[in-house]
Amino acid sequence: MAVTEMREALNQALKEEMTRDEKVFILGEEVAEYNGAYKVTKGLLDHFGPKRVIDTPISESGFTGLAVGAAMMGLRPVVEYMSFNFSLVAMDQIISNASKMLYMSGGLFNIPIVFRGPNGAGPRVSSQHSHNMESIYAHFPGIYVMSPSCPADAKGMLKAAIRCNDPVVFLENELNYGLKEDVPDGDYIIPIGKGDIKREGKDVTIIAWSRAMGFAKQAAEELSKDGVDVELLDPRTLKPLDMPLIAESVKKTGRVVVVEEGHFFSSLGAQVSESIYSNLFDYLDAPIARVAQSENPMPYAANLEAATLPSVSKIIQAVNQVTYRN
Amino acid sequence: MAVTEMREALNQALKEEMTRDEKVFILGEEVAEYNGAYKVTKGLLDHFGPKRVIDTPISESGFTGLAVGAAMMGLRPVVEYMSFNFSLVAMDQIISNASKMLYMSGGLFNIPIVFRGPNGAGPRVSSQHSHNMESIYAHFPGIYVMSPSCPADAKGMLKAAIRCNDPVVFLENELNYGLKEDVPDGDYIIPIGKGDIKREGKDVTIIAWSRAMGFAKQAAEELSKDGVDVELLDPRTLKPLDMPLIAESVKKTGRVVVVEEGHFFSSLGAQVSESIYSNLFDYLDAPIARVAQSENPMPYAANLEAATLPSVSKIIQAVNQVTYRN
Amino acid sequence: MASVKKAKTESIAREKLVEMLEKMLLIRHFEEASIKAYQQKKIAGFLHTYIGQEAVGVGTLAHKLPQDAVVTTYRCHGLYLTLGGSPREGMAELFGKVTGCARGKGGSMHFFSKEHNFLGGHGIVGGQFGIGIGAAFKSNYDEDNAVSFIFFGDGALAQGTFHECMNLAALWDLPAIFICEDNQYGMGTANSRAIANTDIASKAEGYGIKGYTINGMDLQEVHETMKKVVHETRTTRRPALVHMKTYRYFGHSVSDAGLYRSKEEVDTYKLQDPILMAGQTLMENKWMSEDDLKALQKKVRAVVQDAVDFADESPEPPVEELTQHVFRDEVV
Amino acid sequence: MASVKKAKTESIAREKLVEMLEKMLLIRHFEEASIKAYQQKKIAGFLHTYIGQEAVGVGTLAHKLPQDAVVTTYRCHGLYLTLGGSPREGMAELFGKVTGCARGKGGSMHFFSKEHNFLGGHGIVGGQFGIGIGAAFKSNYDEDNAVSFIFFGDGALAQGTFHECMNLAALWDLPAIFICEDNQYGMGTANSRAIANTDIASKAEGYGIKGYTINGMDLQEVHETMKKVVHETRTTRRPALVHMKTYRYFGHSVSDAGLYRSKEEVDTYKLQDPILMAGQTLMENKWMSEDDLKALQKKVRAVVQDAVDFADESPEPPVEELTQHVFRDEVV
Ligand SMILES: Cc1ncc(C[n+]2csc(CCOP(=O)(O)OP(=O)(O)O)c2C)c(N)n1
Ligand SMILES: Cc1ncc(C[n+]2csc(CCOP(=O)(O)OP(=O)(O)O)c2C)c(N)n1
Ligand SMILES: [Mg+2]
Ligand SMILES: [Mg+2]
Repeated sequence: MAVTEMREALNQALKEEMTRDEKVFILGEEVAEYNGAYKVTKGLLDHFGPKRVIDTPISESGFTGLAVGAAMMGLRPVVEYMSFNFSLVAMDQIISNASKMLYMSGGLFNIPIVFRGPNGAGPRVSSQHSHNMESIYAHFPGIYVMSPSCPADAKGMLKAAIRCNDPVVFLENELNYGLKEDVPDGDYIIPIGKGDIKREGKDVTIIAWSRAMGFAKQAAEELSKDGVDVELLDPRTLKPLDMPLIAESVKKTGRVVVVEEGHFFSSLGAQVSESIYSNLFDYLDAPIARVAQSENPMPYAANLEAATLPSVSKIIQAVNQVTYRN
Repeated sequence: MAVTEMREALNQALKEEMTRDEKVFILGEEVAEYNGAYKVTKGLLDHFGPKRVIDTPISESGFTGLAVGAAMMGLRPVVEYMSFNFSLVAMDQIISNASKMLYMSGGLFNIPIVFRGPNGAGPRVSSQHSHNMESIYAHFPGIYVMSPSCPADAKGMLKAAIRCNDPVVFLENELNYGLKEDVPDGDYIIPIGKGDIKREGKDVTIIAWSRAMGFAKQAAEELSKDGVDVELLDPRTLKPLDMPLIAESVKKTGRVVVVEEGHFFSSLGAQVSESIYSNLFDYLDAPIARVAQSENPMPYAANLEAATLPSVSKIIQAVNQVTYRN
Repeated sequence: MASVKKAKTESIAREKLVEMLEKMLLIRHFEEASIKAYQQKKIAGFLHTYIGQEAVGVGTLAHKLPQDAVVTTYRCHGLYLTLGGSPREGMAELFGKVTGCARGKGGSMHFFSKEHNFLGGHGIVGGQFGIGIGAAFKSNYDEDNAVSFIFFGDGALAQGTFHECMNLAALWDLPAIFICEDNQYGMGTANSRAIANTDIASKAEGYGIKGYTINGMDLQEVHETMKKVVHETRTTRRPALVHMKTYRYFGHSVSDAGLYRSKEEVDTYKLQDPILMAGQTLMENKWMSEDDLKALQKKVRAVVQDAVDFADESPEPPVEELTQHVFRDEVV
Repeated sequence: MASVKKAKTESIAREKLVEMLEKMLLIRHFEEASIKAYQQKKIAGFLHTYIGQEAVGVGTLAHKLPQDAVVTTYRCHGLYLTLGGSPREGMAELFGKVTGCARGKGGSMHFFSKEHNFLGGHGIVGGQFGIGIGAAFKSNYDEDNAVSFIFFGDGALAQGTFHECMNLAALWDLPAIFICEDNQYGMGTANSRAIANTDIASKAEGYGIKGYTINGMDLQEVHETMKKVVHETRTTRRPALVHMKTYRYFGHSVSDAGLYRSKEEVDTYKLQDPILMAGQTLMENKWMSEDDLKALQKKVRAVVQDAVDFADESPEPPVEELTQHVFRDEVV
């Protein structure tokens, strides 16, 4: 156990898996000589050399396609998008090629690729650099979607993703890279599809992932002062959802708030809610409340940016709503 | 009134709007000399000439971007994707440019573009040609999403879309182009945001759009023989949803089935359901049932393709479920 | 500098030429049978035939080594057969049967063969470039001396992925051979209406690599020039761009009536038919008699008929397969 | 053929040169002030300065007519100011204030000016190519004799959109001038590690258009060669590709320490500083005294200080604006 930053935990996962399996390599913009735009790949070039740690030109579609071809021939690429916003120019390669290949080849060619990088907005980066992509990638069959909220999870989940024989979209968050906590030493895996209770509670379940879990944690602290006992559930894998874990929690609390950093409409949060309604209707004591980004592109101005994003106070308000406390 | 095919109704809308406003032009692959891959643009080249009816190379990203620039300078492009599957290579232009421009320019540059073409699968076209894109485009703020289910709607809706001063994703369906019905003569508009009751009923509301409405209609016929009185609601505009209309119907029937042609997870159908649960919880007599494509890429084999798609029998089963008839 | 004129004809061994003629015949008959089956509604969806373009694939892939990879468009049956893909499994794929080369899931546009490193059969124009350079990347990674053959149409030149992948291949010394099968149309669009500069080989220069122009109707020219190109790419690890001038006799797909071109134009090309020309060469050289040719045709017809029968008799995929092959690792 | 050596220097009128020097000074001081404000946390997010590249924008846009359009990357402040965008509104935008040129919603990467047909300020590498050719398309549509200036970085050459839009522009005779501001790095990546052939102008040939190479540190060379290029594009409607060799003195953005290049390298370029050189020319020609220059600097500093004060004192956008400007037509 050692106190470890999120970026370092991810770095460890990459290093350990690249050591374990020489078919694993990483490519992306500034991952090598620059040590990563956010330093997640720090030191990897020195350690593994330029054959396996590869700086690319700004050709997301090209190098994503390259990864698909390399995967078909037996390599195990990790593709870093400097930001998942830039995966939009590579979307066709991820959806039409990576996610369909095994199926349309009748099982001949599986695609062991991890597509990773920061998802959502960095601070004050405005409209074009702020997309949360989980709702998009979770829609198409053939890709797993994961998103860790803390360093220990990040390491074990990324290792699972790299070992997976199928495409995994692995969504990090720039504003979480500096989070610190104890991370177990050595090899451990957090399996795809396994959620986690981050805080036990009996009054209400807050389901949140990635950066939104940070807001939820703070809200839970606040609410506990008020005597509201919040259970925090992090699905970790966003597709497929850990429905058994969700069911257990909902059966206990009967009240649910779903928090996501991304936009509200046609989103993963809508799906989480819908899954609960349709499977656990009779256990719900109140309609689910959702907290998400407001329905506008991300503004630059500080006050508007703050008003756009989910926040501790919005979450508290949502909890109050489902517990009929106001 | 004249009996008119869907493709012809769309053609009329294009022709009338291009006649009304000479800033309107259309571009896309094979729209001009070939008269459209599915003949929606038939005759337009002859009528308006090559300045306004433009065959493009296979450069979806390039010509989508071109449309955005032309729109910023005051033109009103209609962009045809030969299939919305191919909009994936142009996704960044639609999301990062078209949908954000007005906002990030602080209101200076609006983007009056209609992105249109067939959505979803044609018959037996397999994995890469079968995406339903409504769930994707509906997720990002700054775009309206529309999808007609019949010729009369198609015409009035496309005219509204072309007159709109903002980007509209207009989703047609190859398998609907041959649908025929009476279409009013001359100019009429079906406003963005207005849904329609396609059949009145009191026992259960089926919400469906585009091709799925066809399945729903058949199911309603079948069910009426069994004494089940189905209300068919077509939102027509998928974003924003016509929640007042939906509320009225749900309050009447208390039971809802949502049918979509696309995939199940993190989808527009999930959003429709979630919106109903969260706004109309107390009016629901049963959990909502959803019918959608199964969670796999589209297979080519005839039997598997049929098993993938929503069908009349799956809808009937869903109605039975929400009415507790089995 | 960018383009190479018709290569000096070396002699191809008789066996090799006969073998290639047989492959071309097999493709032609297979495709004809598929059109017929389409009309009988045994095949559905899109069907894009390779008829007219046979010499491109056959002459090029004669130089493929087992470790090499090949990727192409939806117009993929010809290359699949050239590589030695089973006609039975190919036809069964078209029929949507579980015995197909993609278990009936891929269909006409998505033929695959793991055994031959045939990486598909892709439906999105330009979607295969990345896959092709990825295979070339793997070859450098594993130092297995392979090259990668990337086939694409003239229409695909207008896609951004062409440029991105040419740049990556040239920048990183990826042994990829970009083979533009310029059949002069992308659907109904003549290439002069889609590409700013139709001297396609000249585009190589912008990437600092070599470009070649080849008469893709002439099997011997294809075979001989490609021998040199493949050798050069294999040894130098530099990518190359090859402009193959060819023609498709049928419409873009079976549903295309082809109104954008004249019968005369099509007929002109039929006069230089690659199969006709290769047969003539063989007969002029007295390497083959008319009877030999007829026997060959008969043999190929029997193979195709057998494939059709096999496809006909094969079962559809069991419905359990619907949700199989979505993932290799099922996690829940 | 593809590239043009240093243009023969014609004399630029004194007034023009002084005017351009003033613009370059304005940009330099504006950017310096923005870095300072960033350090004071009055500006946040990304901040990419134009310092070192001033001559490219100023020398080029001297030839812009009112109907012409301009589009660029996130490194957009310099062009905005060159075009006559208000320094107050620019600085207020950086400060996230409602008085900004995009009402505080766009920020550093998204400057716009409708008045000057300045179409942004774009954050996605390569995202602006289409917008630029769209403006050129509109000019042909409306026959208004405009041209379109598309600025982009060397790193953007690797994006597929570059290729698609070059092809479209060349194919359709769109009067677009593609201006590659080659500052030799895309973030930390030297252009030789990103582009297969760094003779950028040579890429024009693959599209059948003309390419030019210009020393972008030399205001006079930029001004004179671009005069010719703009005139040619305006009259022939043929697009052109211009390779501007330039340099940025600061990091990619304020958060970049620039460890990938040496101090010596940066210093070499500072010796050819465009502002320094333009000032020298003016003084050598006795068109300006040292005092004149100081007065000019003082004037510009005051303008920038005024802009900072204005930005400082301006209010943030009212929270009601959060959901405004999502659509022009609100339908519900
Ligand atoms: C990105 C994309 N856009 C459009 C299409 C539709 N489409 C399929 S084939 C084709 C023409 C391709 O022409 P070409 O590249 O010359 O290949 P050919 O069919 O002539 O072999 C088009 C437009 C597609 N499949 N993918
Ligand atoms: C599609 C995309 N990929 C990556 C990025 C991140 N990024 C922003 S600027 C930049 C470097 C661009 O370099 P260049 O084009 O040379 O322009 P310069 O910054 O040097 O002016 C990168 C990689 C982005 N914004 N968009
Ligand atoms: Mg072609
Ligand atoms: Mg640069």
